[in-house]
Amino acid sequence: MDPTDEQRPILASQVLERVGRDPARCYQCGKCTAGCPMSAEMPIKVGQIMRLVQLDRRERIFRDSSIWLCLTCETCSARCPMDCEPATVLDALREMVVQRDPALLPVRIRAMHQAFLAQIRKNGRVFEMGLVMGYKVRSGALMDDMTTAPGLYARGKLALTPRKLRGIADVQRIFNACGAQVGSGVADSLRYLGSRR
Amino acid sequence: MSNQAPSAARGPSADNATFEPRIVAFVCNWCTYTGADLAGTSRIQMASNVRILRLPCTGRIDPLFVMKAFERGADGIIVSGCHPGDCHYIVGNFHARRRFRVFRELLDFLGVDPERITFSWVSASEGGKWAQVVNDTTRRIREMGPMESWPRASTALDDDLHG
Amino acid sequence: MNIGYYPGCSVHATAREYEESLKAVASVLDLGLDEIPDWSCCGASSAHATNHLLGVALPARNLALAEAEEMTRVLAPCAACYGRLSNARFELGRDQALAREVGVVLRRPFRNSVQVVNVVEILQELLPRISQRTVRPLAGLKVASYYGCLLVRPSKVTGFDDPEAPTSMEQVVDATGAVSLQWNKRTTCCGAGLSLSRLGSVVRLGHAILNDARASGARAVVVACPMCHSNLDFRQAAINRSRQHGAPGRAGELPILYITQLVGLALGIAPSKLGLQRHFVSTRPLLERLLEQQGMEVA
Amino acid sequence: MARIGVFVCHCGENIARTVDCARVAEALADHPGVEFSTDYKYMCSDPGQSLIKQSMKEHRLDGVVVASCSPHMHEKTFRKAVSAAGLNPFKCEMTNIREHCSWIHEDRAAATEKSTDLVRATVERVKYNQALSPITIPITPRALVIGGGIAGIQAALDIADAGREVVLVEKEPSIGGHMSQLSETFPTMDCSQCILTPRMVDVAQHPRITLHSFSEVDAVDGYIGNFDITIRKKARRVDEDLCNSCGACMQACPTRKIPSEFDAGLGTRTSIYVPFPQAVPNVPVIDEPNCLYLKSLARRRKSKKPARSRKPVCQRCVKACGPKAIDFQQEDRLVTEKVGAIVVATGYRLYDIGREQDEPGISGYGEYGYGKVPDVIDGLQFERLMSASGPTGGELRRPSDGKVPRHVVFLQCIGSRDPAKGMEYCSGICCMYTAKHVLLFKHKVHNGRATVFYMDIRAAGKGYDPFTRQAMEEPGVQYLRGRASELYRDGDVVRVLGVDTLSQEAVDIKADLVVLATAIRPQKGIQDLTRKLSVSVDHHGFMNEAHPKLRPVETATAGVFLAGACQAPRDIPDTVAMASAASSKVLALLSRDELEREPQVALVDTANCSGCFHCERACHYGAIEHEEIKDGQGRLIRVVARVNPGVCQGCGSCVAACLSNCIELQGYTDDQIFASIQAI
Repeated sequence: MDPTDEQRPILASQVLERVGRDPARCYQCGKCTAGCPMSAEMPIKVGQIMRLVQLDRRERIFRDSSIWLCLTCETCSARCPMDCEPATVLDALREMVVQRDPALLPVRIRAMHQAFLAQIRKNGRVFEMGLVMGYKVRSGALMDDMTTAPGLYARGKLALTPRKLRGIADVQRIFNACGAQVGSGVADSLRYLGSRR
Repeated sequence: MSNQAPSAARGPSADNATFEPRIVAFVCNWCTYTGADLAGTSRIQMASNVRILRLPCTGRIDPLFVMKAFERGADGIIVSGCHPGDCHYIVGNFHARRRFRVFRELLDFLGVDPERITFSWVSASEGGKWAQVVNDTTRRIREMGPMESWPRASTALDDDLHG
Repeated sequence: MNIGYYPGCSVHATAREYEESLKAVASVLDLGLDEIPDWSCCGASSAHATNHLLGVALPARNLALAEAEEMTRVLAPCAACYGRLSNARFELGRDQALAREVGVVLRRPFRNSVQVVNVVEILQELLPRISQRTVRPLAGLKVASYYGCLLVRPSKVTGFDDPEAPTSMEQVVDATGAVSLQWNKRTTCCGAGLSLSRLGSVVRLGHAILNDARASGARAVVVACPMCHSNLDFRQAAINRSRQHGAPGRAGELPILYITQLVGLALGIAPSKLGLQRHFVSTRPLLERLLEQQGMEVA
Repeated sequence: MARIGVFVCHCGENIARTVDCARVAEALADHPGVEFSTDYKYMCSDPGQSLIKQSMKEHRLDGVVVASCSPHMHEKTFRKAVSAAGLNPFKCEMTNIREHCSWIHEDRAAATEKSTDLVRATVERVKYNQALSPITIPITPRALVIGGGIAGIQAALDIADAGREVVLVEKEPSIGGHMSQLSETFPTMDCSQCILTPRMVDVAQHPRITLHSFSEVDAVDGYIGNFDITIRKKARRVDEDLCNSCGACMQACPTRKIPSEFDAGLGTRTSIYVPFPQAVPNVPVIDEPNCLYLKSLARRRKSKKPARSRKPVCQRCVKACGPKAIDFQQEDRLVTEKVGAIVVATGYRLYDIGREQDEPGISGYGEYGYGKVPDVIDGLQFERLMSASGPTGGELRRPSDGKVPRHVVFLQCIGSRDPAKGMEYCSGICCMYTAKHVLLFKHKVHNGRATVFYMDIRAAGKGYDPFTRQAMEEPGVQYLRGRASELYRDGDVVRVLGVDTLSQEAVDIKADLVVLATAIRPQKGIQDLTRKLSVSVDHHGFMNEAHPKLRPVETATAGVFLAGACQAPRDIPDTVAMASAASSKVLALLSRDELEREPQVALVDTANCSGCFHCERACHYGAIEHEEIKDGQGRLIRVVARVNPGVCQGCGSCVAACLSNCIELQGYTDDQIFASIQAI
């Protein structure tokens, strides 16, 4: 082992190990924050997150909603002079939360990912009506957007019944083999919501 | 000169857990040697298995040097010079590279795993990279185990080449 | 010419007109689309954001299916699917350990030999044919080409066009006879990732994009991504209603066309075959103006 | 039997902390051929050197091995000591047990064992060391200076003032370089041209300086003390001797809209022109691609049709010229010069943010519109807009509409410290020139606003920090820490999106003018010149000095020296200091009649040479000569290779290439190397 490894903040090393990008290279030029479309809404901006990773301040990052507001638009990565790929670093941070402390996920985000993955696991493809329903139930945001659903239907844009894959068992096996956690069933989510109320 | 036998505590039966490989590094005076100096002045710690031999340029390296080193008990070899285009002697490292491409095939033919030789470019400013080359090579050779078959095979070859 | 085809979930629902127009255009341009049998969802951002292995394995399943059919290239019209498939190909190419892991998960042979292309790329290849077969040049139609994120970023994954100053969509637009406009928000994100969970952000981002397009004099925005389309078309009413981000929409509604619809119009395909009636922002005024113009030209 | 002495140095604690020096000395004491072996606290100290000399006499040593630091540190020291004690210095070798052992290991046993191995290998090698004597070569007491910017001007004047002749080659029509384009200079704010032009005149009038302007170095042959230089004098088409610099030709020239190089494209010039009024030499040059007459000739040549009309096209300059100095027949001319030393002072060019780059691995700034956004200019253009001799007569007017900009945004580090663009180094001077630009701007536009995006302020020179502070504290000036993410045209302003990373406040500025502090790059085509000179460059194309600290103006090629920004980004004070340093090195060399060189060169065993000349192909220096072997009657028997010791640099490529094994590199012979390998 390289003895200098132990002197590095652990979070930065973990990120490096996960995604092969080294947050230690960041020299805080702020180009990522300046170009980030979500900066205005993020309590902790992407450049600050890079700094907090260097400082090993995982609590501040993980207890904040900022990493979940990232659109993965990759503008930061495209412009980073040091090739740190902040978007990839954020991928790693989100994955760490999902795997280690899913309770820290913001409810709506968690609900959306759950609904989405549940759809794929169940049908192999995303069936949007089911997705919207699943999301609403999971997030508790029951009435938002419902008004537009008939609009979609009228334009032939919503299929109301799912179409299943022949190879659905194949897809389900991939889910199991990957140990995917978030895509749990509706009942599970309701329990989760119930416990929060 | 028979009393100059390698001094590392390793016989043919050494088991791999305690096996400490002997590695000879042929480096150029201008880039890698100076880079290794920099590693020293920066106090970068590294494996102590490598013995450096200084040459003016990798272009001076005769493949026979490498075979001689294997014959004398080396388990691995490092050949390191300036980056392409940065050679102190302008193109010496290109000559070396061309020569060694042929040489690798010869080694393969002789039954020496070409993986036992590391080729690298380490500039005078890359102390850290030198340490990495040393550590990576040591780790790899340790995994490969001692070089056993070569001395026997090479004696015959030596006669051929020198004869 | 034939090419492998990965439709993606959205073109069978919200982006139905994208597939309709793509198929119509492909048929006029003699491009055969061989759909990957039994394809499954690419996992989109949900798999990618929560489980790295799943985020690679789901797209890899589809690439493996394509490979089994001896397809060398696969067209993914949805920019998000294109991004996920390209990313899987890229990561598997550079990370041997990951490739082994995915191999175990997939349980099917996979050499990672299939290239992934997007719609703009394929249209760019067919430019001479488009120009040749254009029967209704869209002369004078001022169009703002909107790339969004996923076609051009991250550029080392997609390897497609210049991430900051792309030109490919404009080349296709120019081939239809329409006028490509210079504008500034061509590659600015529309916020699709938060479309369901954070409408406020989507409205703010969409607002800036649509306003810049209008300021440049655009009569239509051209897209190549169902997410961009849904955010700018389906959400446009909400965007135009919003007043909290500066001036509201300056000139009312701005139609959002898929690039295949634009090309389809130039090739003389009937608007209904291109699904132009399915939009939330009506395309009728635009079509009427176009017809009128062409009528005048004929006369 | 050899009688070798081994001296193991403790280097205070530096070696002794991890290496058991006494044990190393002990282990070697019994080694065959070792007569004497000892250890001592500081071998390089006076008592240490005395110990070596003493022992050499006492034990009649015929070889010395010093185990201590890197030979790059003290090889000369110990060889001198050995020489003083009466032994050939090349019988002394060093073993590096500090940088390569004690400093990089912690395990004392392993480090001691490694040291012992290394010393043993050196002992074996020294057994085969031969006595070598230095080589002497005669010297031509003249110098070539390549580049007529401030570096070349300073070097040329220093050398010529000291009494040696100088040949100065400048590729542009006038000397002066970038410094002549600047308006003021930091941190004293004196006018650049006012301090530079007197020096340019000095060059022109100096009896010992031969100036070849509008010329380039075509070929370099020979070696230190004896270079043969071929210079290409490009066709100026104006006779330098006849021209009286009246300027009537320029008045007469009808093509007036050509972008002026001197004004960084912001002003215009005619096609027969002097770059600027104070040019040296003040002789115009005709710009072939733009001259109407030369264009018509080219067209005619292309169409191959016989000239329909004999009537000459244009040629108004010819009519206007009183002394008949214009000569359209003039062609490129090659002249040769013999010199003993070369100073390279080729300077820099600015990085361009455009999409197309001339070097793989470097990319432009798409996020800043690849340089296509109007009213986004580089620092040199800003200098011209500020200069009294510039296109606006020193009034700041922006290029698009000639308006005076109220809000100027300065972006630092454009192409600097940006590995993603392939430009990872700091250009060194931009913090300072941007501060200067800010102060100049505030001086000209009193109520103007300036916003500077910076990453770190690097202002370590004398008087530099107060200068940047002054700019930062100036009313109406805001320094923001960070890089701008994007800029684009919005109506008649340029929008700059950025963030101040200290407050995390986002900013969206509507700027009237944006000035990019673009990075410094080596001159275009520099690789071509460095190849001719056998000088190496780093991966950015800057020339490599022989040692970054101790030999900063020398190169690895003997007799070739560096001055200014060809070696790394440099400001004027550093450039001038470097030029004077290079001159003093040149003068030291030229003050002697002949020259001694290290004898580590290749030697051919002519008796066994088969004359295949593989070595000639392997030698990059052209050191291999053909030697004819004749019999008693003078008949040619065969041709063999011979190494010119003045040219040979001692790389050994020829040795490894030799098929008949008959070239040896003195100091690195096969015997020496095999002996080391045997022992290691």
